[in-house]
Amino acid sequence: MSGAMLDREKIIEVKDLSVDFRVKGGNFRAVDKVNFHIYKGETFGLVGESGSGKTTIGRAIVRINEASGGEILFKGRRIDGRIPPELDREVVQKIQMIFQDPMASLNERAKIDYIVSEGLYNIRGFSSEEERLALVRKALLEVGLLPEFASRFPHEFSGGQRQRIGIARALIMSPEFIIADEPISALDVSIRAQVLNLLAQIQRTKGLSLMFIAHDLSVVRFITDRIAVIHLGKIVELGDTEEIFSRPLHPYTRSLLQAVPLPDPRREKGKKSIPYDPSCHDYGTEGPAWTEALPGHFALGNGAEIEAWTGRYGAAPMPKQK
Amino acid sequence: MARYVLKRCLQSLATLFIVVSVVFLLMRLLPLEGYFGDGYDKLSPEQRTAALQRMGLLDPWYVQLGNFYVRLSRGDLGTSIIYRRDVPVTEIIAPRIPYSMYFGVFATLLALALGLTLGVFMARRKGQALDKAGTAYIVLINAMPSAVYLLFIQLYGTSLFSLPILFDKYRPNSWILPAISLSLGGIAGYAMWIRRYMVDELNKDYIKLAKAKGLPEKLIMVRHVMRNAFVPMAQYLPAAILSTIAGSIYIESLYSIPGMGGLLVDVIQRQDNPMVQALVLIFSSVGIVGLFLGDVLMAVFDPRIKLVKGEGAR
Amino acid sequence: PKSEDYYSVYAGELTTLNYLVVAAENEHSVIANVVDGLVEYDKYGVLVPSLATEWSNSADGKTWTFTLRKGVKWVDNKGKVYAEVKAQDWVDAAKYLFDKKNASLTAKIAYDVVKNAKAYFDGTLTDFSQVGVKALDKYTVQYTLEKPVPYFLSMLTYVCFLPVNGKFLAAAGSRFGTDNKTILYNGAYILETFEPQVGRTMVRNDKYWDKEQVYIKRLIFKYNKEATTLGPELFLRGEISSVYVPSALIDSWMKDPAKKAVVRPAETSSYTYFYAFNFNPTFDAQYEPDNWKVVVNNKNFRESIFHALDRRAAMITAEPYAPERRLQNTITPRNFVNASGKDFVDMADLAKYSKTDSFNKALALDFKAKAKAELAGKATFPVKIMMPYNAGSTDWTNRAQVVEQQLENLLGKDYVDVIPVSFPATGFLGATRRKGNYAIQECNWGPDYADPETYTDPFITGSNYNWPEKAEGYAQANGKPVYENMVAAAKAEVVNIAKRYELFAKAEAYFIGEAFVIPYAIGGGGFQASKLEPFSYPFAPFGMSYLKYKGQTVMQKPLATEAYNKMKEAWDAEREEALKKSKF
Amino acid sequence: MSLAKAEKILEANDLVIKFGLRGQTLTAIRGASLDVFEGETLAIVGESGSGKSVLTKSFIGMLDRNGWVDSGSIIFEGRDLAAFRDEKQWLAIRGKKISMVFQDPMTSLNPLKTVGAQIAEVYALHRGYGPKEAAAAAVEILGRVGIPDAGKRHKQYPHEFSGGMRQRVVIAIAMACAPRILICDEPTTALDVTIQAQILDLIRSLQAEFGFTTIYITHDLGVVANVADRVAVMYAGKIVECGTAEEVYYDPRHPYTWALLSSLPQLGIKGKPLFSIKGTPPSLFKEIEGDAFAPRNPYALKLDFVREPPRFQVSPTHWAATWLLDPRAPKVEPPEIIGQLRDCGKSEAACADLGGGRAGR
Amino acid sequence: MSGKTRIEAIDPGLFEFAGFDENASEQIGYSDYSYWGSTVKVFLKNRVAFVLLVILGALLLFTFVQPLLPGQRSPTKINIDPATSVQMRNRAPDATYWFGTNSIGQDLWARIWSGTRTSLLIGLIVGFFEMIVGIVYGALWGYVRKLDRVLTEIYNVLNNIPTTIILLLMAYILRPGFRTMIIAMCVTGWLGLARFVRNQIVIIRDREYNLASRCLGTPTRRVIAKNLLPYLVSVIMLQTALSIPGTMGGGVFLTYIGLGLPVSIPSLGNLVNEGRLIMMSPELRYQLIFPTIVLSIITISFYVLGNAFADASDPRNHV
Ligand SMILES: Nc1ncnc2c1ncn2[C@@H]1O[C@H](COP(=O)(O)OP(=O)(O)OP(=O)(O)O)[C@@H](O)[C@H]1O
Ligand SMILES: Nc1ncnc2c1ncn2[C@@H]1O[C@H](COP(=O)(O)OP(=O)(O)OP(=O)(O)O)[C@@H](O)[C@H]1O
Ligand SMILES: [Mg+2]
Ligand SMILES: [Mg+2]
Repeated sequence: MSGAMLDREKIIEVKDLSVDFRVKGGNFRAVDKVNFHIYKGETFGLVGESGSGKTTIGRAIVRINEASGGEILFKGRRIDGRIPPELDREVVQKIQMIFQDPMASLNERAKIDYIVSEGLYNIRGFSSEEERLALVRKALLEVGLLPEFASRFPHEFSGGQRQRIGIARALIMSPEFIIADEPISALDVSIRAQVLNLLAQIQRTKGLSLMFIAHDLSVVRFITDRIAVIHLGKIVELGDTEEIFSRPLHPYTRSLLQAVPLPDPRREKGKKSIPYDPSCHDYGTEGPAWTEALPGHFALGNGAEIEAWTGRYGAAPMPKQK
Repeated sequence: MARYVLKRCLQSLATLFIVVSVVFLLMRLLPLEGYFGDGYDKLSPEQRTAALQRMGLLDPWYVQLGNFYVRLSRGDLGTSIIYRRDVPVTEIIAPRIPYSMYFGVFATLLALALGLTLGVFMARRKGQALDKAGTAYIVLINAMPSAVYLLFIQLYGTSLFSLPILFDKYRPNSWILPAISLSLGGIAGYAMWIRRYMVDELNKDYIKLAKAKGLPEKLIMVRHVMRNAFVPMAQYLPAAILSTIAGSIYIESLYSIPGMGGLLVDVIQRQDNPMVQALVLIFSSVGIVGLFLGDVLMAVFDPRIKLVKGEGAR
Repeated sequence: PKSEDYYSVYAGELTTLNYLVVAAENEHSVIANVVDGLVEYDKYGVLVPSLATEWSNSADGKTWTFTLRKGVKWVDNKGKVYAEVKAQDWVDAAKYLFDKKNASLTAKIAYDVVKNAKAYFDGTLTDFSQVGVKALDKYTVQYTLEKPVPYFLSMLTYVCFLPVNGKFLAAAGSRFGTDNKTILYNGAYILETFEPQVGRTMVRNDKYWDKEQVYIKRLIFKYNKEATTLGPELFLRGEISSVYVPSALIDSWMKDPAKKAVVRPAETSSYTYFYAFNFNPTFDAQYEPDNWKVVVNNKNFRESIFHALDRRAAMITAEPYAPERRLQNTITPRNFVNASGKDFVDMADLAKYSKTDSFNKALALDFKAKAKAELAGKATFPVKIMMPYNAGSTDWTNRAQVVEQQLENLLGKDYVDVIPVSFPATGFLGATRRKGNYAIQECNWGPDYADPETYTDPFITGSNYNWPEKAEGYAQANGKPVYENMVAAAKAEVVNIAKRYELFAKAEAYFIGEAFVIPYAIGGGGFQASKLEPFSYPFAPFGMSYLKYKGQTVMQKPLATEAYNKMKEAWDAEREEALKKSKF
Repeated sequence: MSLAKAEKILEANDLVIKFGLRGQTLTAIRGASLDVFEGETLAIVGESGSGKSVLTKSFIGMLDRNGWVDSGSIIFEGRDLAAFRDEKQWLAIRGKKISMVFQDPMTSLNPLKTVGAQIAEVYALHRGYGPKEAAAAAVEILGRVGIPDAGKRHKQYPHEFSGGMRQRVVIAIAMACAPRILICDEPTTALDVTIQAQILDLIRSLQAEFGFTTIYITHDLGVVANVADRVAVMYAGKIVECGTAEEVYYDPRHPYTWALLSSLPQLGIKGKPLFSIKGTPPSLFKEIEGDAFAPRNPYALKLDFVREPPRFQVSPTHWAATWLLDPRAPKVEPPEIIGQLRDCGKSEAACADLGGGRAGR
Repeated sequence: MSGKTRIEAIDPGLFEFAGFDENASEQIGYSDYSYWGSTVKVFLKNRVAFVLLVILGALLLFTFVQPLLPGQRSPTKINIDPATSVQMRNRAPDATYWFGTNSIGQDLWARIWSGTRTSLLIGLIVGFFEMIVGIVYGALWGYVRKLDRVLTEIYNVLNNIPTTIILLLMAYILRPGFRTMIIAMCVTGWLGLARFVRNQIVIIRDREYNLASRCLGTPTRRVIAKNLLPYLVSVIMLQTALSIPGTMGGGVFLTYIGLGLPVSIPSLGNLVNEGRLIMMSPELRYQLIFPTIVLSIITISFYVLGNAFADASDPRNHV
């Protein structure tokens, strides 16, 4: 599997990305030298607790947040910093974002019609009004909404429907890469399922690449192929989804995993949460490094740690490369 | 913090510099005749030149501006050229500040006390008679020409309560009406804003928690809502107070209060440049300091705000 | 006589007390009471000794020598004696006055007559001893003039001939006269307190040489910017002793018997008001200045307006009661000067105008017809008449409308189109008259000294009133217009005063006859409620004598109109006597 | 704990709660009945808008201004809370006897007052403590809810606390007067999973310590499994199923409960669509005929559209309101996924895979 | 818990599956909502506002109809008493002169309506101008971060330069008149609105839906027009509604400075000001009271209507 992956086309590459925010005393580093890539057609999960920098990474890719270090490549071309207008237009079209809060991410004073076709106006993605209307229809139908909704206002919709409108707005641009930033955490269970299904289905049928941001591992497991776990602006672990679930290495990942509540009263009752305590690391003598601990499974830790973590699963760590 | 203050100060100084310079140049655009008032016709051209020379108005503008700043750097605001010829500007302005200040502070306090009380009660009894009456008052104050009702207040107020018409610093009862008149607008303004902010605040989630705690409504109002509603007002308060200190043109002239009100308009019309410059300097500084204090006050009341971010909400 | 204290409100604060520089009435109203000059007027307008006890004029009329009163003291605002008034004080004052640096606004009046003063002012002469002011000894002042000036004595009551203590002046430096502590007093009153924008108090000067003639002990002035609005109310509440009743209120006061009982006419002044035809139109093209130039040079056109203007209708806007009291048919007002018992306005041809109202419907229409005929093809009708008014004055604003409608109704809208244009109070004259930015405008002029010459100034080349020298067809052989030659002739007559006046009257009559201006009114007037006794202060139709409180009393009750009129009659009669007896 | 012996602490009977809205009347609670037993943790689940919050808010008299209890009763300590008309009456209940923790810790605290002061306020109010005593008590309770360094941090402002810590503060406020009932209205929805787990632990341990009764509101059945002794499932203003946690998870009877459980991503199979409830809840403005869930229910009977189902008792502690339980109804097997859960309840091995969408390998 | 379930007789046919229509369940509950419809509805519910709207409407209609009515006098005509051929000064209201005459005999009735016309026109034009400039400036200021520094500085400078200086300069340059008056009022009038709009926009500019638009590459112009301004409709309307009456009374100072209207164009502000001068004499007070009443009615109406509209256009109040 990992062999096949090597030749897969990378749609997004993030190299040593750092994002700083200017705050009181000086700079606050929200994202710290993050590395990962996303293959064409895969769903990539980004998990981590609130404030760990997930959104910031996503926004850096869509260029709402400025990268203060490192680079972001889209299909091999650098898209951070100043870019030529043609590329800009392409990126605007090809990379789309779905937002967390379906209540806040739709313009309440615009009709669905406008909201959905807003991107089209910007890239002049239609030649006639009829074509635009047809595209809107199609997009609405794709996300399971009735075309006549186009003439209504957002507040007439339920959360799930609104989130689907947000998805339609992204889809109409025929993007190649979608960043979904916690698209379901503001929704209740039943609607959550609708949206998850929709995303999974779209990703599959259109062969899109998807970056799925969440803090709930159970959701991420359902939808993603690979996962990166991020903690305080640093990616601490990255690998295939099932690999991470079956052999979590970093203690933070493990704490995240066990925190997922199970719909099983008997087992849940006995459960005790194990919070992640960063002081469990001993980086006094050797600092952590980004290591491929197991094939295709990276973790942030020093040599001793990696050995201990992998040893737990009876596997030997990957030999050091480079 | 210190860096922020320094930065803000520098920024303010830059603004001040631009304002003062622009005003300086604008004043120079006014026709030279204006410096002679009605005496113009009786003067010979030689006399006019002599007078202009004396006022330093015959130099090129940049020399004049340069001179102004050189003198300013020495703390010298110059002497009045027309308004009160040869009297140092500071000497003219200084004695007036206290009057406007006393009235300003008193009226502001009165306005705050009455306005806030009214607003709080209006918010508590939203939609009820008191709220409606308060709204009517606010509307009336805003809608009626103040020049009319202020004069009525003066005439009937003084005869009804047998108060003196003119202000006399030695007669305490002559302070009453002007201070009240001065606060009328403020009362309406503060009542309106505090009411609006309180209604906003009442819709917030933490009120729910306070209620769930079992706090009676009165305590919620007093301990939570009022204070929080005051915060957005805090930002504008210093500027508002400072601007009342700058004096009210009309009220001061009605009651003969020797304050700052109308002084600026007066000296601009008479083209007394040094006076204009000094007043603009004072008023702009006051305005800019008001903005700054507003931010500081906000930060004092609202622990979330630290005076750090580059762009404060101005 | 016994007198109460005097209370008053005022709206304009003093700009300075430096009497050697200021020229405005506002400041003079204080200065006149605190500093005395060489001579003064009595209550009938007769020159009497003041600080000079006697004086003489040289045979050539150019040198005046004054002997000073002894023991007159300069005191400070506490009444403490500073020095004695001596001859050198006049020399020091002149030195200050003629120093260009000090930018005195009254210097011109003095350097126009005093020998070498102009040269000294301009800097061409540096030796002050050559200037015609000298202290011959401690008590003798001598003025030498450029040429004989028959009215020189009357000039001496003006600020530019007041004395100053040189030592004090030097010590005060640029602070001289900036407040009540930086001047010295030798007049009837001392400015005891002076708080700008609050008020001022004048108290009787105990060291005054003529203090028996000063009856009001204290004059208390309070500042109020809205004095015109509040004054009447303050008077009714008994807080002030006198107030001017604005024209807007006069109706209602007259209707209320209680109020009517306290109202009386206010004195008129010697300011002269006239409507000027502009011969140098520079106004905006939209008002057709070229067309105006054509019509204004047509005498018939001017006459048609001259006779069409209903001055009474216009005056009602300012003086709704007894408008006639202020109307005047000449430029120089009646009662200004007289010679051998004959008032100036009754001399020569001027008598023809002074007795008849210029407003004459039939004549106006007559001239209109003539003008139309003459101007046919040369000018377009209706003629646009751009008439500026001062938006700061309600009366003027009203008057502009009245005049517009009155002229248009009488002459027909096909003939004239009067266009009132509003201008701000600040810089009003600069924007209008002085620039020639008008067609017809209401103008005024105040006299500087007691001679009809003073009223010719606005119409002489170099002035900026209405440029009559540009009128077509009036140039004479010497290139000067007729009027100016007539004035020059009058000015040259310095010995025979009656003759001189006669000549001036002729010139003025000519000027009016050619309809260069439409005489309109005298200043002052209106109504006031006042406890001040009228006709008891030093009277003069010019300068600042009439601003003095010396000799006046504050009565228990204000005078009503009738009582006032009676007093006026009596005064008029007494004055005639007094003038006859006067030796100057 | 044995529920049979437990005392009823609160009892809502046929509660109908209405709101006036845009001139119309909205019936948010349509005859809900609920018993709460002393010392238990009762979870109320249901999707958004089902009326969970409204129901519990009515227990402390905090309905929004436009709402009122139309009929029914709420019996607590022998008094009918539904009959309270005066705010003053509530003051004896609110905070003192029944406390509430709200969903969003970010906005539930007054941003301008120190955390300590906000807690101390409760002590001063309900216990009559003096300022010093109250402050000390606040520090203590802060420590109890697991705020490190409580002695110092009580002087800080809410914004200086993280979301999880703020929620602890809110819980501390609710706990301050040792209430008999603690209502937690979605206390962890806004928090991320790790913190959610900590908060759940905290509530549980506090409950063990203080022995209060908890009513827990959530729409996340995973969370419910963690905390609840009993579960009430709510739909469109009605309780549709109620039983012990185990009964509801392992043997759910109402199709709505099935649907809720099925849509858990933990139960989803990778590559296949997750089960989801179609459509939207009914408009509460209209009179609802029959079973409110019927239009979205694939198992709906024709009867469901005309007749409201009564309660069918499944066990002494378990009932459901669905016609499917009527003996005359066709037998329906719950969906397969639900079956898995049941198996899970029986053996550990069967649910080794739970905890995330399993790979469809 | 209620123990037994009563078994009643129910048609067995009903115990059949009903079938399931996915689309039907997707329909949304309420859809009869229209934004403007609700706005109007809420607005009309405010009875005071409604009454004032009617009054204002009638007043407006009347001001424009008045000159067409029979027997109306010109507002500038000085009426001469034929008996004395003197101006009919200060005539108290009577059958001929309904509101009396002023101090030079002009018909106050005609003047008030003509003044109302002028003032309203000025108010509307100025209000409109202030709205445009204020919104454009405020929107750019609030939304385009790069411009913040510059626009803030410009604002601060303009805000601190005494308006009197600018007006005085204008008075030297421009001729007084209708146009000048409007220009003078517009010079600095928009500053307040600009700042207000800016503050509002700062509050909403970082909402997620704006980020969404940025992601979609929506140009600033359209973000402002479509995403930001619609949210400010209510407050902008309120501000504009308030600036109209503000402008109506505000001409007095301009007249004083010399930028006022020529006498041939009466305005309410000037009428009130003229009236103010004679308010000391009770029997002339009608000259003050009539224009003040009209001015106040209009001001109050705009004020209340502006507020009512702001409330009504806030969807939160569509309850
Ligand atoms: N504009 C900003 N200015 C300053 N700090 C910011 C800004 N945006 C984000 N941050 C900080 O950067 C860090 C990362 O934020 P980010 O929103 O990326 O976290 P997240 O993982 O998406 O969290 P959540 O799950 O709450 O969405 C946080 O500490 C946040 O406070
Ligand atoms: N103040 C109110 N005015 C009108 N309707 C209201 C009001 N409060 C609640 N409702 C309505 O009552 C119903 C139940 O609301 P409630 O808040 O109890 O739902 P919930 O189950 O708590 O949902 P959530 O999970 O979103 O909190 C909803 O349809 C809601 O719209
Ligand atoms: Mg995020
Ligand atoms: Mg809820």
